[in-house]
Amino acid sequence: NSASPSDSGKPLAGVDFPRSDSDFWNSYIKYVPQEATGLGLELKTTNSENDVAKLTANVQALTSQGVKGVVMAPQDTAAIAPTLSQLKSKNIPVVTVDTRPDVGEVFMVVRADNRAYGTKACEFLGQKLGGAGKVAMLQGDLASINGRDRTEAFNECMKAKFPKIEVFGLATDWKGDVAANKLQTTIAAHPDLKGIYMQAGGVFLAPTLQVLKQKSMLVPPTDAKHVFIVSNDGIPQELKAIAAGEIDATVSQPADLYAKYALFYLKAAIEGKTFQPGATDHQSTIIQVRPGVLEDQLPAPLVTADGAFPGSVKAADPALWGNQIK
Amino acid sequence: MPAAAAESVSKRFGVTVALDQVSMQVVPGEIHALVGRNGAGKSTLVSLLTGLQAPDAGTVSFDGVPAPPVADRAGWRSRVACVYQKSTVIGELSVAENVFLNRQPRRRGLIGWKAMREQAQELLAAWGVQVEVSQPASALPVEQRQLVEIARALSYGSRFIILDEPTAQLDADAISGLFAKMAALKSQGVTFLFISHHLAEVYQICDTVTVLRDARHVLTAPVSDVSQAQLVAAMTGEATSLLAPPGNRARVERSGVPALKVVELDGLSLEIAAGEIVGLAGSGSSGKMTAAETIVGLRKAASGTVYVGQRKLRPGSVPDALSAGIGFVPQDRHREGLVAGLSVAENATMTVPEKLGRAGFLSAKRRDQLGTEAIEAFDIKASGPEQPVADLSGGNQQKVVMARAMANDPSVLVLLQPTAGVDVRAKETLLAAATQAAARGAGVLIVSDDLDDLRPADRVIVLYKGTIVDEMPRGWHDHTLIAAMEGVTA
Amino acid sequence: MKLARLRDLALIPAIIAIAVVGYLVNPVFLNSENLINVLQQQSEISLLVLAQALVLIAGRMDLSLESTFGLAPGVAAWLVLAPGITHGLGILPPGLAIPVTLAAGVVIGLINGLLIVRFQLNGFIVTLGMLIVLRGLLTGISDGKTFFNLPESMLYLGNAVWIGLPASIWLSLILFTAFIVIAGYTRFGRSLYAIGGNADAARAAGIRTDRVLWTVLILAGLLAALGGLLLTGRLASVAAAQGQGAIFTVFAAAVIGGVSLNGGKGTIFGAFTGILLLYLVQNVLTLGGVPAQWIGALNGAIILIALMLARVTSGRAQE
Amino acid sequence: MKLARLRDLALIPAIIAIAVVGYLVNPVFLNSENLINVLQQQSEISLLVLAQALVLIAGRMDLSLESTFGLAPGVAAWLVLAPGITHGLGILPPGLAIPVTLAAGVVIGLINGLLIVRFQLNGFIVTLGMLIVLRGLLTGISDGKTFFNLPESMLYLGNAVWIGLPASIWLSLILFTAFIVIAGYTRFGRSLYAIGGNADAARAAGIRTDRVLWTVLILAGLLAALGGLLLTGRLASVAAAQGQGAIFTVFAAAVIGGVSLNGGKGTIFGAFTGILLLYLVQNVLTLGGVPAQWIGALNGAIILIALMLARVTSGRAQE
Ligand SMILES: Nc1ncnc2c1ncn2[C@@H]1O[C@H](COP(=O)(O)OP(=O)(O)OP(=O)(O)O)[C@@H](O)[C@H]1O
Ligand SMILES: Nc1ncnc2c1ncn2[C@@H]1O[C@H](COP(=O)(O)OP(=O)(O)OP(=O)(O)O)[C@@H](O)[C@H]1O
Ligand SMILES: [Mg+2]
Ligand SMILES: [Mg+2]
Repeated sequence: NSASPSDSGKPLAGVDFPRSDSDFWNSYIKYVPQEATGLGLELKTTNSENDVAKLTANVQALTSQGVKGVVMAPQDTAAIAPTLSQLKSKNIPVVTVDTRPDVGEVFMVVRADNRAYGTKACEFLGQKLGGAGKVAMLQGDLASINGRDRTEAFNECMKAKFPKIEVFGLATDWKGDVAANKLQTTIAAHPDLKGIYMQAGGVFLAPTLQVLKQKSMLVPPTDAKHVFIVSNDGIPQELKAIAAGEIDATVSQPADLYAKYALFYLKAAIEGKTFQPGATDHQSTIIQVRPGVLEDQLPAPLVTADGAFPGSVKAADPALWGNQIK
Repeated sequence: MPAAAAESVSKRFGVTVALDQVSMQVVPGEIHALVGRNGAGKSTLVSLLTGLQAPDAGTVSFDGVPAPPVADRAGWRSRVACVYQKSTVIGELSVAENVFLNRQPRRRGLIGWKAMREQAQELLAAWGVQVEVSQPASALPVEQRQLVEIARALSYGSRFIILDEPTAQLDADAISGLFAKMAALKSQGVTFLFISHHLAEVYQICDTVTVLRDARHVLTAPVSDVSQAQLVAAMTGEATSLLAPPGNRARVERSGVPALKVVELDGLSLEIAAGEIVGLAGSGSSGKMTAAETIVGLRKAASGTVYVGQRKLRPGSVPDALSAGIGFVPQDRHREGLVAGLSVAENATMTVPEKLGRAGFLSAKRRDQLGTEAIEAFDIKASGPEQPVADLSGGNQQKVVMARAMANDPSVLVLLQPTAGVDVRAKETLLAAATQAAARGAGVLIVSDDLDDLRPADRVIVLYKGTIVDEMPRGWHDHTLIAAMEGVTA
Repeated sequence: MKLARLRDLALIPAIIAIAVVGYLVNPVFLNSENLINVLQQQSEISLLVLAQALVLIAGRMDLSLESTFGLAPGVAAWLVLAPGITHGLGILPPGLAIPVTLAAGVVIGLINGLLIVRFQLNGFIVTLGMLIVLRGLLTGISDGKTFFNLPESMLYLGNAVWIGLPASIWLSLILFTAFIVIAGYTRFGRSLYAIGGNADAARAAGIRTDRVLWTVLILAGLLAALGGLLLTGRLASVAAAQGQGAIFTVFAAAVIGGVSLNGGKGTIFGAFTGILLLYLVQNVLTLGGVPAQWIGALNGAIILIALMLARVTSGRAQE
Repeated sequence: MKLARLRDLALIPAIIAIAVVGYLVNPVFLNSENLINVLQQQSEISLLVLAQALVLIAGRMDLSLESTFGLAPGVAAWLVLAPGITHGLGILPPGLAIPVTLAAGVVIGLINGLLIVRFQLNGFIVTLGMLIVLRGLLTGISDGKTFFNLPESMLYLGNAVWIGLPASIWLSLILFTAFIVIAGYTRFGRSLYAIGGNADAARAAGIRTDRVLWTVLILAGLLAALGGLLLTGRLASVAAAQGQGAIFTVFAAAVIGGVSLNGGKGTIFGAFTGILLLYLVQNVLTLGGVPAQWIGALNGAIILIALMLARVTSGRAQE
């Protein structure tokens, strides 16, 4: 374990990307090197393609290259425990992005609350539908924790606050064609569908709109036949679709902030700094989840066309990361 | 007490009745011949007697003891050894391992490869098979593969051995070697059931003969009590004479453009006139098969050219040879002759898609019609043109290959071992087909180890180690031909 | 032939059983709208099944089809879309999108042919390698993102309605019918069976086996590209993962439908019943509102049962 | 035998090439620590490759192995873990976790055997169905969640270090060595080749083909369960997706390593070099810091190149 300093003398940071087949994570992948340059960090990156065994292997490869700290986004929050304890034994600090490990210590968790996404989507749809009607939820893969959090929060919120809304959960494995097929079938069985919650805009946006178009159900919000759609991610296409009145809202997952603050905290950890629970300088709060685990809960705003919905921002807001991509 | 007995066994395959209440007994210490036309049910009876299949009705016993259940392979192995008609050599395994499959010599529980190779080498040497036993069996030519099977079956030490057409792929030398071994074993009290379409062989070594016809038992008698004519009559169910002597064909004029002209093809030159039948003979490894396969384009020659009429063939191209008018029967019907899963009609017409329709389309009706014609012309025993060839008996499969060769009305017909595994009557049919093709003006080249196949030939060219050593006009004597084949010049 | 024809129908009882169960689960199942939906949903992937069936009959397999399904339209989108929000090069006019898609399929088929037929590499592993390479290329050119805002021409086929039915249904039915005829009644089609059954014998019968194999591999690439184009149109986008994992379904459909992995056996009609069955099952499960965590197990169980039904009705061992 | 032995070594040049490239890319590659990491990372899946190689040699295939890899330890965890935070039934004492895992593998093998050998269903499609069913069962019992807080016994093998090397490396090496001997030097092993080469001939030679097939299918399930147990130990958890997609890698490794999909050909040692090569490639790509979106394409390209190298060095057409 030769902890060789990097050639440039800058601290060497390892970043493992969780996957490269979704728009959201690819934006994250693009932000990471930009932010690293800004913070003066040397980078080694790997990609674990949504496979925790590969993540473990990648972390081993990173440590044999002498990284001083690791940023990762384990999509399986339980299986990462042995890797965390290995890193701890080598005194390599860890920042996790997007997910919070079930066991083990990390320096900081940087995430927006996936349960909050589900709840926000539920509240928006519940209000727009006036508390009654049928809603389809395009879920991801059951084995994905983020997807599961969104599903559970959405379902719980519906049950508690809008018991008269009927929810059809459609598992899609994060696949657009599966989503289109199941949505089509659901509409055939329930032509009076009034709302759709898409758990990933990058995957589901175009297929959903296309299915609705085919069924002549894609009408402006002013029309009584309008189907209300809430998406999730905040990619540029969603913002455009909101502006065009095709969908009604999305939850903007802060890809830029994920990259920025993950590296920020990692650098701080390498430099030996520490943090305390409480408000931060970037409209978020750090909470202590359990001893040894702090979590910076980044804001993930609901985005609507006009920003009129309580707590939402306008789709045209230039601060949204989806509006900053060139 | 019979060494082996079948008591009114029956077996059907779908609509085909392969065996219908057949009973037979094999007396200990005798060589018992089982004969019958292609599809009579001989091989089916073998599969019942060796436990590969269970009879639908009836029983099998050995030494008066009922046979073991089908699942008890070891039980069967201890009672009977067999050379099956269909090859049971496993191509990917080494020759040595094929010989000792499932009874490899072991030392401390592990297979002793060296010992096994030595034993196999030794065993095969006794059969004149001098090969590197560590090579995969698929590298051996078909005759040697057959010898491997025979050597293996005889080395089990069984008291009862079944040989299903062991001689179909062998040349004269190997056959006499086999007979010598059988005689020796017989004198030690070993019992044989021997199947062959060469009736001469039956008279040469067998004591008793059983005839099957159309899945039924017809007759069992001491060989000395039945004449060859009676035997043929029992097999065919009609009183007829033996093979018509092929002698009285008109002499062929060898003038004009020859039907086939081979010039210095890897050192071999020959010409066949239109209407002429030429035999090509040679003992093991004389190169006759290789030469014939090169002519038809299955192999590419290093040098030399082949002309069909005026047309020069593209080397190594079967399509070119076929379109020039060559029709041929390949040596190994299983490997190159047939697509087992396809129907009789489809196999028989595979070389002539242009006859079945225009613009690349094929008419199934036309195909089945041609298939039906082939079934009639070659007397193929099949339930219809749509039956998969895999379900036919070996001899009938060979007739399908012949039908395929004749499908394009060839101007040159090249036949490699054309009658291997074919019954007496079918042999007649096949050779008659060749003769008729010649009568229509085709040049015919017959390449065979079976001297009977060469009899219709106008002349026989003898090959020895790749070069022509002799040429004999019709009317040769067996011994002079064999002497020439062995390289002994008169 | 008669036996083969009977075996062709082996899945019909299973399909009827599914239809009855489907109706009991939810009467909507038998609505024409729902049935049209099912036909449309399977139309794109059915072209992959068709392609795979042809390759399998000829005794080979082509795993790379699932990647062609995504890459072919992906390449077209990449070349056609203007750089900007949607990741693209914008070096070709939008009108070329369809030709480029199909050409990509052909090129992939050519590469497969080169490696398999010309260099005699193992087809399974070549196309497995190609599957990974092509999938990787799509991820690479798309940066892992979805291509949106596709030109109209790419959307047309996936969305058009011809005489009351979606165009993709028509295309799928027409192509299947055409290939039922081609496989059964043309020289090319029968040579596929001959090559798959016994390549040596086919060669000895004068069939130009190499040429036929090249043709079928290119054809397969082309069909996969067309299928991808249809899906792209229907979803109005090309996801970086388009087609991922589809090859499992494709093999399952072909094999359930009676096409042998050993070559030379099976029919195009059988393959069609195979994919239809799988999509009917999916549809019934969706309509039945089966809890998400049990869908997988049920789906697999139904496939196994259909298989056993087919075994019982055809009455012979499967290879 | 000699030819076979040469073909066994076909991948060695490719492995050496990778080692050289790896060293040039990043000298860390040849560190013993890194190499041990690679060996450990491949140890669990190498047992799947071993299992698949045995099944392939006997002329069958078992796709369900990847699901057994996850389900077997999953079932054990489910039965052993107390209900509460972790989703479990808690009806068995923790000490039974390992026996239950292995038993689950055996039971799955038995079911495969029943369907394939006894009912003579098509092996590809049976095991494909089983793959889906078993994966679905794991999702079902786990509710799609990960099992953790596993009993010590389940963690031991995946984490123990014996004589300086992780136990899973030892187990993998020992099992491969054992099966190299079994496949090459026992009647059981040779009967696998005979059955894969020509099942009728093997039967005629007195081999109890059915019994051998049962044995190998059960053995494969057992090996897959053991592999799953090792991974479970290393990750201290069973994810609902454990093993998902692994079957591709497993087939690729076996076939690159020279095991034929048509049965009767290939060696256990070859299969080992196959999986080793794939993991070395992965490791080099990781160390090389290849951009995420191009890793897939490069990975596939390297597999194709390795294949061509193997083709050139062995000098014969592949099947
Ligand atoms: N597996 C099978 N399926 C269907 N039909 C079969 C099968 N095996 C044999 N038959 C049929 O049973 C009949 C008897 O075949 P068998 O092989 O026993 O004949 P044979 O006497 O050995 O002929 P040959 O001399 O040509 O070898 C034939 O009509 C054949 O077509
Ligand atoms: N595929 C092959 N590869 C290598 N050598 C071969 C091959 N085929 C034939 N030979 C060799 O070429 C020589 C001639 O073979 P060929 O089969 O033509 O002889 P033959 O006259 O038919 O002999 P036989 O009577 O034994 O069949 C033999 O030494 C044979 O071993
Ligand atoms: Mg026979
Ligand atoms: Mg020969």
